[in-house]
Amino acid sequence: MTDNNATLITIITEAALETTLIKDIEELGAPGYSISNARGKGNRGLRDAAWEANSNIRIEVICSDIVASKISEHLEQKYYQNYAMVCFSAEVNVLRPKKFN
Amino acid sequence: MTDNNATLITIITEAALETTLIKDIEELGAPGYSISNARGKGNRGLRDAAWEANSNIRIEVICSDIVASKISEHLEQKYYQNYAMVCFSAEVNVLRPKKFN
Amino acid sequence: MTDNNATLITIITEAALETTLIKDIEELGAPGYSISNARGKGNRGLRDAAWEANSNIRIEVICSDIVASKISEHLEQKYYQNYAMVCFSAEVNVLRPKKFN
Amino acid sequence: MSTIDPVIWFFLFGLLAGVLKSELRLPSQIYDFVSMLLLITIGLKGGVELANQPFATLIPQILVVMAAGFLLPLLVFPVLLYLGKLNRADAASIAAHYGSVSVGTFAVAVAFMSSQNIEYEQHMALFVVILEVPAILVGIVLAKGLSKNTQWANVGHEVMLGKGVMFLMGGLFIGWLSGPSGVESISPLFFDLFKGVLALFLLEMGLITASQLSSLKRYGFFLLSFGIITPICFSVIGALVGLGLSLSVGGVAILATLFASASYIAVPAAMRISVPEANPTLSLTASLGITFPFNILIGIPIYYWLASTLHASLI
Amino acid sequence: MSTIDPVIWFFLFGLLAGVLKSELRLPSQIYDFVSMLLLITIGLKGGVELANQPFATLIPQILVVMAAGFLLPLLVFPVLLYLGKLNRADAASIAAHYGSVSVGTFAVAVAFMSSQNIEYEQHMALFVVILEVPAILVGIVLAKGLSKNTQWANVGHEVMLGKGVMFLMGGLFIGWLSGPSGVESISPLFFDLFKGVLALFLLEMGLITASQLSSLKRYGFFLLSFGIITPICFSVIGALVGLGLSLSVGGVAILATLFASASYIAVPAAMRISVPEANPTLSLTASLGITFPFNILIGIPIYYWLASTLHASLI
Amino acid sequence: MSTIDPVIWFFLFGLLAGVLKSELRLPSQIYDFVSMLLLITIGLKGGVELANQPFATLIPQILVVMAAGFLLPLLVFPVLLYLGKLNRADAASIAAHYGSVSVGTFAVAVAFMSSQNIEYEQHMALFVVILEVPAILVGIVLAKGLSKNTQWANVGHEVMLGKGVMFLMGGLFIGWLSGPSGVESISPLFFDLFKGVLALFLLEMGLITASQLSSLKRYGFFLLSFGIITPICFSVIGALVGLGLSLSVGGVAILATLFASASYIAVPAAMRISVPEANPTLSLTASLGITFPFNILIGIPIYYWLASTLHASLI
Ligand SMILES: Nc1ncnc2c1ncn2[C@@H]1O[C@H](COP(=O)(O)O)[C@@H](O)[C@H]1O
Ligand SMILES: Nc1ncnc2c1ncn2[C@@H]1O[C@H](COP(=O)(O)O)[C@@H](O)[C@H]1O
Ligand SMILES: Nc1ncnc2c1ncn2[C@@H]1O[C@H](COP(=O)(O)O)[C@@H](O)[C@H]1O
Ligand code: NA
Ligand code: NA
Ligand code: NA
Repeated sequence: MTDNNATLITIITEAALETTLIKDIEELGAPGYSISNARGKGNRGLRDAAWEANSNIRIEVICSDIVASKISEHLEQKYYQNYAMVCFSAEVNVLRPKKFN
Repeated sequence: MTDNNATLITIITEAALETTLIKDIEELGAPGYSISNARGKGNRGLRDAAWEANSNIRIEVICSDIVASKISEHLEQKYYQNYAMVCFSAEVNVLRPKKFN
Repeated sequence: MTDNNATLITIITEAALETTLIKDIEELGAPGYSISNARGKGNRGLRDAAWEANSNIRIEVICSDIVASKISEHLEQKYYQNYAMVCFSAEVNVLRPKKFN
Repeated sequence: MSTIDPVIWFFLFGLLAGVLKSELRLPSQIYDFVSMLLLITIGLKGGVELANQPFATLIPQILVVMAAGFLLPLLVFPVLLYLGKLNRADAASIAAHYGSVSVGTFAVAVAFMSSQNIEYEQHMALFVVILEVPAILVGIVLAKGLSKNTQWANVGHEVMLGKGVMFLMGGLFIGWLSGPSGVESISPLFFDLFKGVLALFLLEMGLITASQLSSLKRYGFFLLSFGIITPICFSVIGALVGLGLSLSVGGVAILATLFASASYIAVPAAMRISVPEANPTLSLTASLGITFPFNILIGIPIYYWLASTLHASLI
Repeated sequence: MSTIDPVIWFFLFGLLAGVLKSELRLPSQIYDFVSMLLLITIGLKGGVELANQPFATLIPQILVVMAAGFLLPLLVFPVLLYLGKLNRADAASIAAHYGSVSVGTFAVAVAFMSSQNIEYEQHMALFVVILEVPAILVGIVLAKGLSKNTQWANVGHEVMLGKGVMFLMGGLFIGWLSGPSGVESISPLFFDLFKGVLALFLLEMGLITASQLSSLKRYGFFLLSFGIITPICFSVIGALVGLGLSLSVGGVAILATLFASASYIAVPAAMRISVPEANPTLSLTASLGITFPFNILIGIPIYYWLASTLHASLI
Repeated sequence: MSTIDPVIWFFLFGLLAGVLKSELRLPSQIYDFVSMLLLITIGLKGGVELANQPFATLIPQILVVMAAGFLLPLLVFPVLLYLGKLNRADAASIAAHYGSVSVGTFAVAVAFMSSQNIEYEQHMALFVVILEVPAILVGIVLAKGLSKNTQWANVGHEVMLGKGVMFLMGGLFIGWLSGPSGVESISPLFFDLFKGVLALFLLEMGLITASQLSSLKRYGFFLLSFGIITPICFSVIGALVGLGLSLSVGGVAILATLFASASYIAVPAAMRISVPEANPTLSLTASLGITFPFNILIGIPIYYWLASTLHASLI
């Protein structure tokens, strides 16, 4: 495995934000993203995906650490206060790192 | 990105355990959790989600390393022997670390 | 938590590859795998899971770093050129490390 | 045996299952499917009716109903702000919910009318669409003022192209273009199954309503009273408007029900994006936890009684 | 052409597709939906019938059937333990599966009766609910003894509020409260589509059964014999009980089928939580891989023949 | 009002919603469900018909149609390679798409015939299956040559046991084995709902087609012309074959439609695995973005006109 690092940033938030958030993420320079459906619980209570208003999504973005910082700052400013959202990141080894930088 | 660490513990196990497991996890001090549906294969054979008895879930918990240890010890003792289950953890950077400690 | 490491390799790719890929992964020595459904965007455009031809899957394999290298090399050679695919890996702590080595 | 429509029993069954914390659930895509069928069917019914009469004759009615859609939220906003002591965003959001309409409530009213063999103007479906949107716009203005920052293009897109409005409009147009004989071939799915589909929808609504009940305690007396008094007042306005438009008794009752109903799908989604500082639990508790069950269990018969009484005395 | 019901062909088609490792699947939420429709429909049918007769007259039958539900698992437990040489947990779990019932098998029996124009007591649906639960409780006690550690409140909650029991009970009550004329409006979805829905259900059951066949080899001869002999013996007991309760021939045949059937939804779920050390593959292989196909392909006609013979000779 | 079938309006509605970037969607499992129902229903209809006539009489027709399935892709491959200047893999893949058939297009043709009360041979469903597979094999050979590396066993498995072929074949066999009276009990789900289900299917097809339109610009004029001219030419071949086989006017029209249609489910899936270097966007843009809407909006009436004209002049 080529030892080439990139940052994986994961966002778990309300499904209603999908369209808006993807637009933001792409504008901040993310080279791509992946989404799956989720449910969960946190500060803002239970979100059990019983219906759309109550569903979460889990977004993953592999990108450079600079873009990752931009994304997490942007989320903190624009969404953290009013939306159910958590965000975490870690270093990962990627195949073909150029794809993500 | 604020350099604040937390532990992300991921559990992949039988869907039938969802309710029980969440109760346990919350009692052990987890500040929240996220769940998505999964299928897979492991020691206990193929679980292809063809029907509920055969479906997996993937639970993620962001928490302090102490809570993470508690959770993984508890799982090992109470569930590992009789249930299809894997559990792994890693350090992650989180936004607003206070949320998880 | 026992401090025992293994490698977690994650592959996001076209749903059409599921059967083939699983066969390959198992032949390369993976002790198990987990799969969930996903959608996303990357070099090869939007894959919004509107229908099967357009759906992604997210495969996770916990294994030794040697098997992980084999898997990622194999993917690079056999699939990377013609399929929508990303692949990344990271070290994780696992419960019962013997299960994965 | 009882005279309660079985679809209502499905709602109560869901409610009970939810309260008992049963693991019963309608799979989420089935819920979406069932909602979609209801919306298309309601649209189709309205559209077929439109095919039978010149559209121009409806324009006055449409304008009056649309005006009401703009006015209703303004009536409750001050109540929420001053009497309820809510903050501006929450007051505006709740006002938008109550100014708009609930398609589920409309479907139950339609089922009520047909099981009691009461005639009504089929083009009421058109009013559902017309009443859905204006309150959202008013709500946003109430929350933010006429600020230039509001991305009205986005809001309009979100609102007009949201699932609810689209399926209703799609059904309306298809029904209108196909006419009564055209839709015959698709009627086994859309018309014959209507009540069964409504039953499944209400089962899940019962479950969702049950999950709102816990928040009810938290918000207490004001929200409870608001969620019951508002629909009653709005139903009177609706009934009077209906009389003014010379609707039949059934038509008046349905218009009263529409006015009395509060949105729990389109408006919450729009508010979440456009007025994110409003607390969605608050407005959903009111519209879904209080007003929806009130309307389908108690309200609709009352509104029908109201419609007949007013009709008899005023005309 | 053939006299085999098309729903059985759907099962065989699924079985074949599974054995051929075709990628054919019923989407999981559709399977849930289809199961749910079957459960509600069966409940509704039973409930409508209950509306026609005083409930009190059924109490003796209910008590007898319930007692049988407690006794049946006790009959097979020693066989599994001593003859099958299974460990205590596995023996207890399998005993619970066979003491309880399979709603899918019941639905096929109902379809068989109606396609052969055989009358039966519609309130048999009630017995499905009554037989579903006791065996689970007995199974847990067999596995763990009457230990104080067992969280009976949890077990009761899990069992009584599980999807199967809830949908059946919900249907029963709604049918009962609405009566025959009340359910008419929802009958196109629940009654007219019943057999088509059953066909889809059996298609998926065929696929699932096929996936159990591989484990069959592993567990071999004892399980295979057990999975065929048990339903035959239990059907005789069921038929005799039915005769004792003065049921019609059709009723006797259905009660025999119920006794012969083994659970593969409610019981596995309950055992997984309450007796986790039992191997779920073992019990599912038996109930789903052997007994279910045996019952729907061969058993039901035999049980009907048994019922008519006994009925003719004993009454 | 209009003479356009409402199912076509559903397609146009989906197309419009997609173009407007509405968030309207059929949930993915519902789309799978709806496709599955269509396939089974089409199979069942064909199978019931087969039950009415000796299979042997059809063997000549089957052989002719199968031969056509092998030949059609060979006709367009050189056009794509030399005129279209596509690389070998892409040319082969597109040739396979157009040599094979689209079940959705077939379903619309069937709906067209029945709404115009035009008779046709019900066993046409058999030809859907027969035409689906050969073009895939030819496409792979065109792309790779008769290389030994091709895992024909895998390809065969994938193709024959894919969902489309399996559901059609399953329906055919079940219909054939059950006969007209046997399928009666399942007809409310499979036959009565057919057109409604087709409407939902076409709604989603409209949405998917809309998502292909953006790629259309990229590939431009050649693909557009190819996607319209090929179906027209193939329909003439199909019509002549149909006449040669002495089919009725309706049968000729449907065979012409089948020849004219291009696969967008089975073939793309097979090509993705067997000819991965072919660009799937290219072939899907053609078959789904151009040929599918052309056929259902304009083609089918033309092919019917063609069939009647040829029938009248040649026979
Ligand atoms: N500690 C946690 N671990 C994992 N997921 C979490 C955690 N806290 C919150 N989440 C997820 O993030 C969503 C929003 O969180 P919150 O804003 O805290 O309500 C929840 O619905 C969960 O899905
Ligand atoms: N090596 C592995 N990598 C990823 N997921 C695994 C692995 N082993 C098991 N799993 C997942 O964990 C579930 C239970 O594992 P097991 O208890 O080993 O059967 C499986 O069904 C898989 O979804
Ligand atoms: N930078 C990224 N971050 C997360 N997921 C990605 C990224 N790039 C691609 N993907 C996922 O991998 C799939 C295939 O990627 P690609 O081959 O780049 O089209 C996409 O459909 C996404 O689901
Ligand atoms: Na209102
Ligand atoms: Na039994
Ligand atoms: Na073709």
